[in-house]
Amino acid sequence: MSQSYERGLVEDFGRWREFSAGMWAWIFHKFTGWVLIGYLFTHIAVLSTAISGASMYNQTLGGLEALLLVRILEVGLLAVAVFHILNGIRLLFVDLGVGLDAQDKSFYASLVITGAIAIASVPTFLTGAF
Amino acid sequence: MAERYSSFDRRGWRWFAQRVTAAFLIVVLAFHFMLLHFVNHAYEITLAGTTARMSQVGYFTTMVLFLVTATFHGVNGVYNALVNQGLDGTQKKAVAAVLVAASVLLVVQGIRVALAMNGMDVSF
Amino acid sequence: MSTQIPQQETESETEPEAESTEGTAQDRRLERKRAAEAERQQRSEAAASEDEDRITLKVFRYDPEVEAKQEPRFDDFQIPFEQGMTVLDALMYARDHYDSSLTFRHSCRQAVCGSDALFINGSQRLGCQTQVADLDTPVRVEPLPHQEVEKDLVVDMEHFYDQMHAVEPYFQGDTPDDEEQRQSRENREKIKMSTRCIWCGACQSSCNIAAGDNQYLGPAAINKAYRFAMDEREEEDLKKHRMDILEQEHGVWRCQTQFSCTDVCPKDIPLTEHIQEMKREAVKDNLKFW
Amino acid sequence: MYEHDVIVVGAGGAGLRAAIAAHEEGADVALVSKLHPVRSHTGAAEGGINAALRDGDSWEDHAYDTMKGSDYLGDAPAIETLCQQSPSEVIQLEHWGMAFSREDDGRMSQRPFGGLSFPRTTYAGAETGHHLLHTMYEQVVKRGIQVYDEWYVTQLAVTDHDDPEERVCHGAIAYDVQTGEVEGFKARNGVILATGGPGQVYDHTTNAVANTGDGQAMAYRAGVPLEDMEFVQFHPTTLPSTGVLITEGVRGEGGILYNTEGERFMFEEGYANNDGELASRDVVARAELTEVNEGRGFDDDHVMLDMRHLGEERITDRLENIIHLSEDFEGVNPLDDPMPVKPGQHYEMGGIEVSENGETCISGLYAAGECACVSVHGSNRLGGNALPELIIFGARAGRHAAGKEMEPAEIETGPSASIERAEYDSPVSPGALDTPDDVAADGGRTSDDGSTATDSGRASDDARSRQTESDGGAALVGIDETVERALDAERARIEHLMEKDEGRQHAEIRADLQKAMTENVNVFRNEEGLKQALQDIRAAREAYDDVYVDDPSRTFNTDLQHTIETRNLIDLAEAITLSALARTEFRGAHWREGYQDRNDEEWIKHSMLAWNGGAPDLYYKPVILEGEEKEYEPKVRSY
Ligand SMILES: Cc1cc2nc3c(=O)[nH]c(=O)nc-3n(C[C@H](O)[C@H](O)[C@H](O)COP(=O)(O)OP(=O)(O)OC[C@H]3O[C@@H](n4cnc5c(N)ncnc54)[C@H](O)[C@@H]3O)c2cc1C
Ligand code: HEM
Ligand code: SF4
Ligand code: F3S
Ligand code: FES
Repeated sequence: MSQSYERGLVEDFGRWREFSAGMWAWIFHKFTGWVLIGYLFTHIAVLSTAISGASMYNQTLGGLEALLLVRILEVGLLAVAVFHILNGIRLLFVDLGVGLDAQDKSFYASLVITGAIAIASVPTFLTGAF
Repeated sequence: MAERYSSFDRRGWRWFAQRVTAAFLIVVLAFHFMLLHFVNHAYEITLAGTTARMSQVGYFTTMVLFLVTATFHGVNGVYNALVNQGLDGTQKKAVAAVLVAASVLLVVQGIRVALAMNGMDVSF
Repeated sequence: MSTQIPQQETESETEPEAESTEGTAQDRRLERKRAAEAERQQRSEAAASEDEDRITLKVFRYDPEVEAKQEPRFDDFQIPFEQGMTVLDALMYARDHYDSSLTFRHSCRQAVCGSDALFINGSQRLGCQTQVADLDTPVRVEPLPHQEVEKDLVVDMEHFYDQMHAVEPYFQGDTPDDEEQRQSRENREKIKMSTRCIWCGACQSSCNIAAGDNQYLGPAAINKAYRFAMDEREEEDLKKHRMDILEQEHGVWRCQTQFSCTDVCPKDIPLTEHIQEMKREAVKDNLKFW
Repeated sequence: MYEHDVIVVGAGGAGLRAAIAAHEEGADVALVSKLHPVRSHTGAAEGGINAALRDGDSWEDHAYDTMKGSDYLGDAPAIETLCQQSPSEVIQLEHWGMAFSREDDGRMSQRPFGGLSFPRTTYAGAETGHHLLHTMYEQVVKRGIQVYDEWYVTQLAVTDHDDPEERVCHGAIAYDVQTGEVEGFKARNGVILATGGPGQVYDHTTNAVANTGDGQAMAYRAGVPLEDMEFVQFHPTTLPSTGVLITEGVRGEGGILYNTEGERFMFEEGYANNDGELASRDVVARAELTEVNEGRGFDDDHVMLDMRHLGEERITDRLENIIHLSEDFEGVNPLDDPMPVKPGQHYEMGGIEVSENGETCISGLYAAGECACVSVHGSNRLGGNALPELIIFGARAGRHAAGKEMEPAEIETGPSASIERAEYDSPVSPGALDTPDDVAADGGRTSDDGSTATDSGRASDDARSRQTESDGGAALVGIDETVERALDAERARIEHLMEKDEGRQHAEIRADLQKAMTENVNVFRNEEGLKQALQDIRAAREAYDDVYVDDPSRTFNTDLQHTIETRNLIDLAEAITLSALARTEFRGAHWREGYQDRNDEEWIKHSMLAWNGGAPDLYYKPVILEGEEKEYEPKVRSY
């Protein structure tokens, strides 16, 4: 496998249509993980305004929260976090060797629950945004 | 095959730590989200409120632990992902160094912020 | 053969005269063979119109040595469908009736030799174990991804063999002289699935981690190690030794539980489960020090 | 040129065991195989390995069963060696970690099998061969034995004395499938052929596509006689589209066979009023074919095997594997529908004549496994007796080749053991096509039929003895020179096949040959059919004279490889048919119209076919019924 031979369409991600549950779970988990760590860095950066005093902090947070985009991103972040948590739980079970036969079902369940939670949270997140 | 030099050379600990931190994070992350978006709405947050929460020792330590574990968990996850893609040799060492540096910065800055939120003057 | 790049066909029709005067014997042979190829294509198409019950096979073609095949491409073959026909049967039909240079490994035709793991309609399967009737048509057949293609559907298996050999895949326990060792039924049951591996390489090819990280032992090799580590006939210290191999950086830890390996294994070996079990064994081992 | 003490050609059960044994004797061994070892067809064996391991059983009983099963055509020294050594060899496998099925007390399980007086078939699930093959390959890896995988051996390097018994084998010539290179392999001590069976002579077989009998054909043309080739075992229940084996266990559990009329023909048509579907393999195979021939077959091709009435639970419990096989290879779910089945070629009892030490009549040339005929199986092999043959005679050949002191063999080899020339009345002259005088110079035809290096011992015929004359008939040729010469001949032959631009393609020829064999040299044989087959084989041989390789590539040229194999198939098809034509009796697997009895007066003798420089010579040699302690008296074979 020293080098994968350049076969155009044969390359990995050109094949996404044929990926199975476990593969999608892996990709989503990776993606959400990266988003979360990215967010963690940003988050701390934003919160750092606290060091420069209360008005700065309140202004920054308030200002950000006033933006519709930020609100929407927050819903996204919640979805990402929820999926990462749910799939993380799924993975922990896999690590324990529990329920491996249902690994695809538990992935679909994670997706559905994530979707449901994200939608349910929209009102909360958007209050006061308009 | 690589010889085993000492028990510290065992590669499993990071894998294991990733799971342990994950288990911890499930709880804390969920708690964090609930508290700051559903109980207290994010748009209502002010430093005063934050300081009030942060002055509780339990909450404060939880948040610092949250920071440390999340950093480890996230950065270790990223590092793993890169090794999985075949990162090796000096490149791997360089990436590891950068990631460790970034984590240290993040944790240090995070703690400064936390202290500031606790009303301490950290602007040195 | 209808997807052949048109250029090649024109080439074969116009150039033979010019080249054959000065070209080497091999070149001349190639020319004529190209012409013959066009003829066969006609034959294949003529045959296609005769019968309704036909399926189209799209086969990856590549040969570093033959000019017309240096640029990878897909060829179409029209195969008369028969009840019970497998993808391997269809390939053999194409080879024996249309193009004898179509190259693929095969032998047992019954899913025990592991020669013909191929990438069929986007997933790794044994050609001989896959019923054409179960597939969407046209059936697309490609060599295993993530391995060097040698020619057509043949890939280099060396790396896979190296990984298998790396886990010391052989029994090395001390044995009593002329008496059989005892093994409990439970223990034999425990290793049973892991002993079914036919070294087809499908799992390794499906795993994205193995694709990215060459040194990763891969699911088949870890499964092989599992087979011995879990066999009670080998002593404890040997198990330790086996764990040492698995615990390296590029051993079990690389597995990200993608499950693709388990999905494609033609012998239904629960690979992910075995890998996870080895991870837990390794952690258990290490925790003892604390 | 590569050089080793012992070169083992073929890495199935027999080859691997031989390599390990030779290595243990301290020899520098190489395995040369056209398939990677784990791809060998030994992996397909399902049933098990016979070994008298338990109290109440004895090697003598095993030997008695085997002799009876062979219909008194097995040689006692071979059978007794097999039965005596099988227990220790099986334990050896266990020590190497083979995953045998286990009893409650942790010992290896054994089960009953057809023709055995004791349940002594030691097994590992329904995948005994798979485990055996992999276990031995693992031991080869452990020992670091050099494996040249995907190297196709095309020819033996044998000196060219007139008398085959004076020839010496110094190595072999092989073709690297990956690169197209042709190379010499020099063997300081010996070459062991372990190339498996010739199932591909038939179009419907349980054997792998790679089972083309190369070793038999190479040895045959090098001057080693082929023994008892007419005895081909047909298995009654194989899937029509692929030949995949459906184990006897289905009928054992109560599966029934029926025809288009819905009749349970084994009873209703009176083939076996007592045992019905459980009559012996040959009886059931003949019954099925009679049904088809008389118009009561499905698609004029097969009958149905139905096990639905056994119930899903019982089927999944005991015959799970069959559900997979039938679904994967025939597209039929046996829980919902009956399975189509027909007889298929399964095993070749005959092969390269060898002694119990694996030696052929050519010194330095050994054979073991299905390609060899020590004669353990005689005219009919008992299930579970092939796997022990692989390991026991594989190991013996390996040790002998590595130079271990062993007792001299009791079984005589070579044409000097002949007791009688055979009479047969072939409609065409068999053997090599006559080589026209004018093509010798350019190396064309001569190398085309691969004769230069090894066929030169041929007698009489002018054209044929040409090469021999140039060396003074029986010159003392150096080792290197012998290999070099064979190498040159092979290079020329391959070059010729590659250079040739038009002619016939091997696939057609092979298909015609297989059809001819299935039609006329199948379960039922009659004089007319056999003669027709000889004509068809001749036609194939003539067509082959014009064969060419279409694929111009040097890389992985399977077209070339299969073309070379096809020639071997032609020689072997002819050997089977000639021996079958001559044997006018019904013994074991060999059924002849008009000769419906076993004729012990005349026919307790081995059919031997010698290539004889291209003019095959059929003769007979005695069967040894005299065992260590007792003489095996021919009895009626009834179960
Ligand atoms: C479906 C099936 C079920 C069976 N079940 C049983 C059973 O239950 N019990 C039993 O005792 N027997 C059984 N048999 C019979 C037994 O399995 C075979 O006779 C035996 O495996 C043959 O082994 P071998 O080592 O001689 O040859 P193989 O395993 O066929 O190996 C041949 C080797 O030679 C190599 N080779 C061939 N030609 C060349 C060449 N030209 N150059 C280089 N290498 C070459 C091949 O690559 C291969 O490695 C069964 C057979 C079949 C087909
Ligand atoms: C602040 C919170 C979190 C951050 C920043 C974070 C970040 C990450 C990152 C970056 C990865 C690597 C993904 C990859 O590229 O493969 C990862 C992996 C993972 N995360 Fe999280 N995560 C967080 C919370 C959680 C939680 C709450 C769980 C709960 C179960 C969890 C479980 C996992 C698991 C199991 C992995 C897999 C790692 C592996 O297979 O090696 N994570 N995480
Ligand atoms: S584990 Fe399964 S997929 Fe992988 S090589 Fe073995 S049989 Fe093939
Ligand atoms: S696909 Fe790869 S990541 Fe693990 S579960 Fe299988 S080895
Ligand atoms: S041909 Fe042997 S596994 Fe498919």
